[in-house]
Amino acid sequence: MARRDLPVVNVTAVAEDAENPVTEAGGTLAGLEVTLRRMVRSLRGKDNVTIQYPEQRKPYSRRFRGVHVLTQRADGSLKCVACYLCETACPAECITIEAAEVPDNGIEKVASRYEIDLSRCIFCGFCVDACPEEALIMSREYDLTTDDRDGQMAYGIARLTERPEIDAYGAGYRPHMQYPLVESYLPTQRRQESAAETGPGT
Amino acid sequence: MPLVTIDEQPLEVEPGTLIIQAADRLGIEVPRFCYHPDLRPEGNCRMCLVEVKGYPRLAVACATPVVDGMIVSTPHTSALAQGAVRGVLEFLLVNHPLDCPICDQAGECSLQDFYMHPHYGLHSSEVDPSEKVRKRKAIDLGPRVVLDSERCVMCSRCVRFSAEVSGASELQFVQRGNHVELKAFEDRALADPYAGNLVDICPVGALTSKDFRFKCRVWHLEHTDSICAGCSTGCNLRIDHYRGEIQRLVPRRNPAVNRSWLCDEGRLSYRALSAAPRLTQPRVRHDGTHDDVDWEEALAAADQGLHAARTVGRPTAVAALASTSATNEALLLFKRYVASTFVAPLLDCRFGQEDRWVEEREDALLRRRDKHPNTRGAMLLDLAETPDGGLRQMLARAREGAIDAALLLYYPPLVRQEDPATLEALAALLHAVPFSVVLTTHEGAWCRGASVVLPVAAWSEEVGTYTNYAGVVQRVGQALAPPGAARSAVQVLGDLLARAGRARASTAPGALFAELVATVPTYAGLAYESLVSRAADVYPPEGRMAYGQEGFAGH
Amino acid sequence: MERILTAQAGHDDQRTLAAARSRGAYEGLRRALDLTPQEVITAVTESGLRGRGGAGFPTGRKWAFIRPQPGQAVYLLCNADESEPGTFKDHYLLERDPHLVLEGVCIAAYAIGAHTAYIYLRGEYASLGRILESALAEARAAGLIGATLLDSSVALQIRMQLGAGAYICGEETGLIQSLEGRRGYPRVRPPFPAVHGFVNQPTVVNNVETLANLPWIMTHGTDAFARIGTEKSTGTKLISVCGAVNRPGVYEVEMGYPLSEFLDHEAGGILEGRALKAVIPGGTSVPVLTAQETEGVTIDFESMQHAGTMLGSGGMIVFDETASMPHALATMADFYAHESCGECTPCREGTGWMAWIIARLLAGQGRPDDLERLLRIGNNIEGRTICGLGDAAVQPVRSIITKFRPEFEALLPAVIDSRPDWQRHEHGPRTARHGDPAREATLSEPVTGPPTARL
Amino acid sequence: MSLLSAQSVARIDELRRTEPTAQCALLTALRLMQRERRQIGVAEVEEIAGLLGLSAASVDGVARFYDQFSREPTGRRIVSVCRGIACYLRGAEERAGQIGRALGVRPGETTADGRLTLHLVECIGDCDHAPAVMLDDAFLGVVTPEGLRALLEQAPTDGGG
Repeated sequence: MARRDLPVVNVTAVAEDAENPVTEAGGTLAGLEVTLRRMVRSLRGKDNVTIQYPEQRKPYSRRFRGVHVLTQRADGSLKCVACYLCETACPAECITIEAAEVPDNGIEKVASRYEIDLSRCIFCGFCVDACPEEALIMSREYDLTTDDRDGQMAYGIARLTERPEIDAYGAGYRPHMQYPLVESYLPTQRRQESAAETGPGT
Repeated sequence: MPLVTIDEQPLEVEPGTLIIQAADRLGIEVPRFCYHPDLRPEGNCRMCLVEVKGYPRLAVACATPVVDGMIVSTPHTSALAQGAVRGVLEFLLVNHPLDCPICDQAGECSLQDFYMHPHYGLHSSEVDPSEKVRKRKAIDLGPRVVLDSERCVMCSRCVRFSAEVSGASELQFVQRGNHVELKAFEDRALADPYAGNLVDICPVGALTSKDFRFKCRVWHLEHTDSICAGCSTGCNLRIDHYRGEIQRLVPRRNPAVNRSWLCDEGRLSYRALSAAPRLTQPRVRHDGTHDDVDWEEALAAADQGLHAARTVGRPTAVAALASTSATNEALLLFKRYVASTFVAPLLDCRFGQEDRWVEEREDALLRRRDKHPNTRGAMLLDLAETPDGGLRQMLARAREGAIDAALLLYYPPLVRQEDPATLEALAALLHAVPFSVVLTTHEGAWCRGASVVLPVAAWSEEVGTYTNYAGVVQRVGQALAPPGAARSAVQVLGDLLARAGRARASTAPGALFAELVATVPTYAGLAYESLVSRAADVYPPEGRMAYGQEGFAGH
Repeated sequence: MERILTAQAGHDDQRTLAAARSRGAYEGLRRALDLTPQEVITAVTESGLRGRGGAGFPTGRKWAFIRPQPGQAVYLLCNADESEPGTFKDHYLLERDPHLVLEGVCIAAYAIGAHTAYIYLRGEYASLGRILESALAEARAAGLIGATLLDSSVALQIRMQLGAGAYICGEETGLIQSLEGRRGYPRVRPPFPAVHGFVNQPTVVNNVETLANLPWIMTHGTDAFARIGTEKSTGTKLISVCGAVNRPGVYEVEMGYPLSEFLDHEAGGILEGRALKAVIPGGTSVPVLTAQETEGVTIDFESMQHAGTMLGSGGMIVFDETASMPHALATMADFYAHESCGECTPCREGTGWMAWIIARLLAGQGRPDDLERLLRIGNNIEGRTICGLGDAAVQPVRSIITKFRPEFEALLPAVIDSRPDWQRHEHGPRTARHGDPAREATLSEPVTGPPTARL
Repeated sequence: MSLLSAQSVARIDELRRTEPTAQCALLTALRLMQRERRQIGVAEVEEIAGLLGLSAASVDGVARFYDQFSREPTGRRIVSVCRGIACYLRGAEERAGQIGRALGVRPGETTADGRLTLHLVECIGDCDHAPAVMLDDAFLGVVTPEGLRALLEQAPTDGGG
């Protein structure tokens, strides 16, 4: 029987030993040592692990998959040609596209409606991977809050392009990030470039 | 009969069969652009090159007839043929714009299908976009077709269709070499009433449909096989729908009825369904105005009203008129209800002269003068027996006060406008009879006088069978659900039968068709299950190019 | 040497009927009419006459394929659409001795039982067309051709059709299509013209020179003809020599005549005593021969074939040492790209692509693998087209590049970025693969600093 | 009012009757039209389509297959310089340049006054006179720009067809 082999402990002895006040205090202080050291250091203003969010923010990875951005051509027109590949790839089925025809400029198809329901979006980035035109990329915008779930979470073309937040957060994930965007621009860039072209004072 | 062996598979074929047809029968894929089972072979795309034992050079499967003992190897088994086909596909892509993202053909494009096939494609391009020969894009060819000559592979299917089949000859190639371009003279709008077929047979995105343009991507579409209800030809077609809406109609190949073709009127007939507002709720007239009611109340009202007319017991107290756009099954129940409920009723199917027009063709290809899909079926049910019977006769009798009640089953035509005289006559009839029950699909001023209006399913919303002008019985498919509370006519008539104390008929399509076969001698031996059209060939087929089961049907 | 085709062509009045008849014109036709059509076919078969248009198919056998069904009309089409670059032999015959051609047409038509014959001249030969017309008018007026051939009971209408500038219409089915008033798109065979030809009737298409041999065969007999030339290539051949020779022109030589002797003797040697560089013996559609390769080659079908080329149309193009083969090839490639009818894929896209690449090479923008690319494209065209134009377009490209490769390699830039345009784009590839070092680098890139738009 | 001379219309009608099919007359009809109108434009295509009972598209397709039919009007005289391989070897390019300069017109173009058009054409089968030149449909063989200018003063020959 295995039971016979078990070591026998004298419980009373252990209890008596524990009752020794010195050992008790020492143990407690020893346990508190790390806590106390940290307390002193932070009271003296050294090594703050927390930051004052939202006033202060930490940088996120350039590959962060945040709220989407619809890019534009140099002339400000939408890069998206409504090929529906993002909608097809989307596992959350949160993208809605309607196509329209434009007088042929080589590319006769544009998206007249482009909507991402961010309350359903799972930010998997499949849509960006699927895009053949770099017309849809992701930004690093992450704090997506609203007081109205129904209306405001569905971003249309306007909010997916001209969105001031993007400048602050910066662009996020897209395929082939090691190369600059090809003939695709964020609104800011375009404004900067056109400013550069027209030059200061104009 | 010659015996041919393709990729080690033997097959016996009738003399004159082309290699490609034999391969199709064996289910061996031979890639092709220019070959079409209903057009004369021209052998210009060179995609169907195969190795034939003993031949000095590769042969085109689409133009080489089988001879006895022939041994053929397709790209799937012959490295030589595979190399050739890969080369041809590379050539086809040399000057192709590769604008699939904005091309409506994407998803059902032969170029895409072949390129993605490891035996023919997946090579990397050696041509700079800057080196490609540019041609004209988005050329407006009238109400049906948009031409993009950059995407054209010069297979000449459209040119041949226009010259051989529709006879319009509105398309031709111009220029030479790699500058060859498909062109309608001076880009004039195509006047061909069959122009829609040009889009179907184009294996790439050169000719696309203006009606379907940019509506939705083809891979989203759901498909339902059905029969065109535009006229009495009964062309086989496929309803392509998405999110509860019909997006387009495309022909299914049936050599016995419409080959691979469909007229533009039939192709666009689905638009008529949404042209006028639909009836979504039963209505009963209380002192002059129609009120929406539930089915229980509506059916009760209908039954009581008709019961009253029945008890008058006077001959021809009831006029019963059923449109020949109704399915055979609906007509069967209609006839049974009327015949079993009333004494010597006026029972007919003629709103106009359907029974005469069904005999007349409107053009050389498909269209017939009678714009109802099931006139022959109604006639086989003896619904056009009495000479000069029908709506006019009923109206006359009603004006004499000889009719106490009317029961109408009416469907607005899907092509052309309804003849105003007919609608007037209907309205007059409803006003002339004390009590009337109307089963129909759309709102219409003419049925204001009806005592009870019962909303029924329209075409594409119910199953059943049509019998075309030649007596070919074909199955109709249900793509969508009837709007609101509308029910299939079969169901409604079944309920009326039940209320009239007759044994409630089974409204299962199979069961009803069996009764139909028992009733109509001409149908002897037919089975509902075996009615599925022999058209194994659908264009555009689900994600594949058109395959022909039958041989080239010359004419 | 016995001259079969050009015996009378030297006389300036040979165009007129009277003069021509005084020199024996239409005697061959008379002899033919004494025989049955079948006997004529047999005679021509035994004479070993082979088509002079380029393919060298035995004429008698071609005729023997004609088996009209009841109610079918047989047509003879005389192919005078002489468009092969460097070829002008038919030009000479039509201009100098039209009655010889007409007589040949009559004999062939009689042999195959055709009551209508068309002479299809290329559009550029309109002036020769007028010569032929007046000759024909004379012959009609004299009752030689028309309701009756000579005094026989055989009727023959000869019609003329001018083309309008399309090389492909020299291809027999292209010619038929053109004659029917269509685009000159060649037809896929089977069915062959002998079964479904002009307006779907049994049809024979013969070259001018081929037909011009018939009168002599009829007058001098099968054996006499068979004795001339070599065993498999009987008779004589018109050689139209041009390019870097002192005496370009048309010469009738006996089959089997040494090529080098022809160049030195008839052609008068190379221009300005330069050295011979290359010869294209049968129009641009046949492989080129280097100077060394011409050694021991004789002018006949077999010897040419043995030397890896073809007698073709007998349009001999001579290059001297100063000629730049890449530029010459560019000229030929442009020709085929321009003349490809555009019906079938490999020729339509391939000829244009080859011409583009050669132009790129000459512009100093070639890529290292362009020569291999050209050969590969050639292999993808050859044997996969509806008609012979595709094969023809490949011959000069392949033979000149392989035989004069250093000249082409000299055109390749020393260092060159051979990536496609979009890859050479400064923005870099749009299709990075996993494992791409550049990509991996970005993965490990430390993220620091405040968030700003970085693209 | 026909675009064609009565004689040409008669010729076409005769061909239409005697040829196996009406379309067999198309090439000749186009040649006549090109000679008389110096172009195959929209009106010309429709006229011929009407004469032969063909669709305009098919006539246009044929017209725009052959080099000698031009959509835009050509000059009254046409100078064709051969650029075939034989003529290339004998300096066709320089010759074309000289002629172009002498006549004040670039290859492929027509003088402003519509007097003449200069074409660079594929081998015309006159290689023994390389670099070969044609005036309308007459073979000039080797000709100097001066000689050509002199010839241009003379009346045009019958344009064939």
